[in-house]
Amino acid sequence: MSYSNKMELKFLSKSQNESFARTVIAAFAAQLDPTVEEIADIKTAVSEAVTNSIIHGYEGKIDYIILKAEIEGNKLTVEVIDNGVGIEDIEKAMEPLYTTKPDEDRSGMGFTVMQTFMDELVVESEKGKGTKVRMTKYINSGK
Amino acid sequence: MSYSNKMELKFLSKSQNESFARTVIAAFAAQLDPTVEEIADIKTAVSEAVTNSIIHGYEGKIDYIILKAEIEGNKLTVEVIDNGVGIEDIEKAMEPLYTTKPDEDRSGMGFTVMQTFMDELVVESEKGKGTKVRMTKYINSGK
Amino acid sequence: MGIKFVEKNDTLIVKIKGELDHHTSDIFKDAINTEYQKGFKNIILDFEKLNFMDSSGIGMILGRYKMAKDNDGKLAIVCANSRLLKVIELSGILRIINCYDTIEEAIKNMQRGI
Amino acid sequence: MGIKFVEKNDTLIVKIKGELDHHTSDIFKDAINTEYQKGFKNIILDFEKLNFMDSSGIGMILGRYKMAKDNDGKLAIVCANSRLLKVIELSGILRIINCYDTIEEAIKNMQRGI
Ligand SMILES: Nc1ncnc2c1ncn2[C@@H]1O[C@H](COP(=O)(O)OP(=O)(O)O)[C@@H](O)[C@H]1O
Ligand SMILES: Nc1ncnc2c1ncn2[C@@H]1O[C@H](COP(=O)(O)OP(=O)(O)O)[C@@H](O)[C@H]1O
Repeated sequence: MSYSNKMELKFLSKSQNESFARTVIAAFAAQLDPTVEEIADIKTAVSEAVTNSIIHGYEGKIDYIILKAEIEGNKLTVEVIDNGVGIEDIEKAMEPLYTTKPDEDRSGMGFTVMQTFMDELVVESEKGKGTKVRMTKYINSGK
Repeated sequence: MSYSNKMELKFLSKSQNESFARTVIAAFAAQLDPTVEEIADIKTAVSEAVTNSIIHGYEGKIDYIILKAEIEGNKLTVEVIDNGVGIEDIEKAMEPLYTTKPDEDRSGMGFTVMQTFMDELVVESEKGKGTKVRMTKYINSGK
Repeated sequence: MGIKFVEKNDTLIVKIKGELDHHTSDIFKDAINTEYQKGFKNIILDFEKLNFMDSSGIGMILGRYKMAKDNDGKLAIVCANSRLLKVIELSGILRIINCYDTIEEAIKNMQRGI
Repeated sequence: MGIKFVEKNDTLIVKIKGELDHHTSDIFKDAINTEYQKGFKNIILDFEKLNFMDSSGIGMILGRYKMAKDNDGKLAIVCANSRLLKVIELSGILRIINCYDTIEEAIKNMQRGI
């Protein structure tokens, strides 16, 4: 049977916790013995999703964000969940350069980074209920 | 108002997660700008509590351990919680060198390390229900 | 995390250290804007000591680019770190912002009006 | 994480790298026991490259101490790292196990029968 592991982290939507969430996912993924580039990819993608929950989901209000991660063999699945405002049009939100906060120096590249740096990306969201971003990456698949 | 933050981590009682739990608490405590020695103290104390839940609480079975941490000003509070077998006589368990698993190279020094490396230690436990270890440390109190 | 400013005639060289995310970019932005208003024209963002950047960094770069442009100045970045390059390249900002290996190269090209 | 063995006559020198907790101590124990059974008498545990130890490490040291003692051998530790010393000193094992700054010192004293 292949190695498996699971974790769930609940933390506050404070911008200080963006780097905390990155460190946690990097430490968890370390069990898969990823390359430096793979770790950087995962940290960046998680940073995007967590930042979105803080800025867009909770709009600066302090509430809980959940970061779930699971290892199954060489597959890492990460979920970032908020109970924030939700996304009305997911397809539009995922377009490169699309942002609802251009005045706050948002580049609209968050979802594009997640999509490019991870192998799979699924976004579930409901207006007024919240958003769940699920990302998957296969580690050392090239080895 | 002084800085505050909170987190809660749920992870499996696998021995691989001992180092994961240490990294998580170190990353969270980093927000208090602790010294290298303070970080080492906190990591060691958390390592003891998590190891106890894995070995004694769940006796090697795989179940969830919860690591909670809270920052209030310069005070760090950490809780390690399991739903394992619990401790019959807490006072006896906390005596230096006391261990119920001497054949497994346990030194009986876990609680003594927690007590010495942190500022406060409270152990709550109920036979058959589980154990909660709460530890507090004041960071940079000497500065 | 840290920021350091170096003056070179009308060019403000900004050396950024640590991680550039939404949290730190807000801090870096404020510091750069305040310094720039002292009378600079061009900006060079030196990312040599930067070891992390997400798309908040892209927003931060673009915002400083616009600020310099509105003041008839230019903005260039110095980024030898290949891990950051992945986010930078993906964003497409290299079509409008020049990226150099060293500060010297950035200054030389800016003086030539590139 | 890593373990390296060096032979010095009847003394087994064990160089341990990384972190010594319950998880890794189980792995280190198995490796040391297997190597020791090849016919060594004394053991030197070199912790120079170790950057973390909790009380599981103490149990691991005591277990190897007993194994060597049962075989008329001695066990010494080399630990220049002050952070590990805090756990080691607290445990009281320094009353029965000698701690040296260098491997050379440990070997010299063991040969003198200390
Ligand atoms: N967790 C979320 N909650 C609500 N809206 C979100 C969330 N994540 C993303 N969005 C919406 O999707 C848009 C695009 O997101 P993204 O590609 O990350 O770009 P950016 O964060 O730069 O705006 C955001 O501007 C926002 O309107
Ligand atoms: N989470 C726990 N669940 C059940 N029993 C525990 C737990 N933590 C500690 N104990 C009991 O307390 C004893 C002393 O613990 P400790 O001082 O950490 O020493 P050691 O882990 O070396 O045995 C253990 O041997 C065990 O019987």
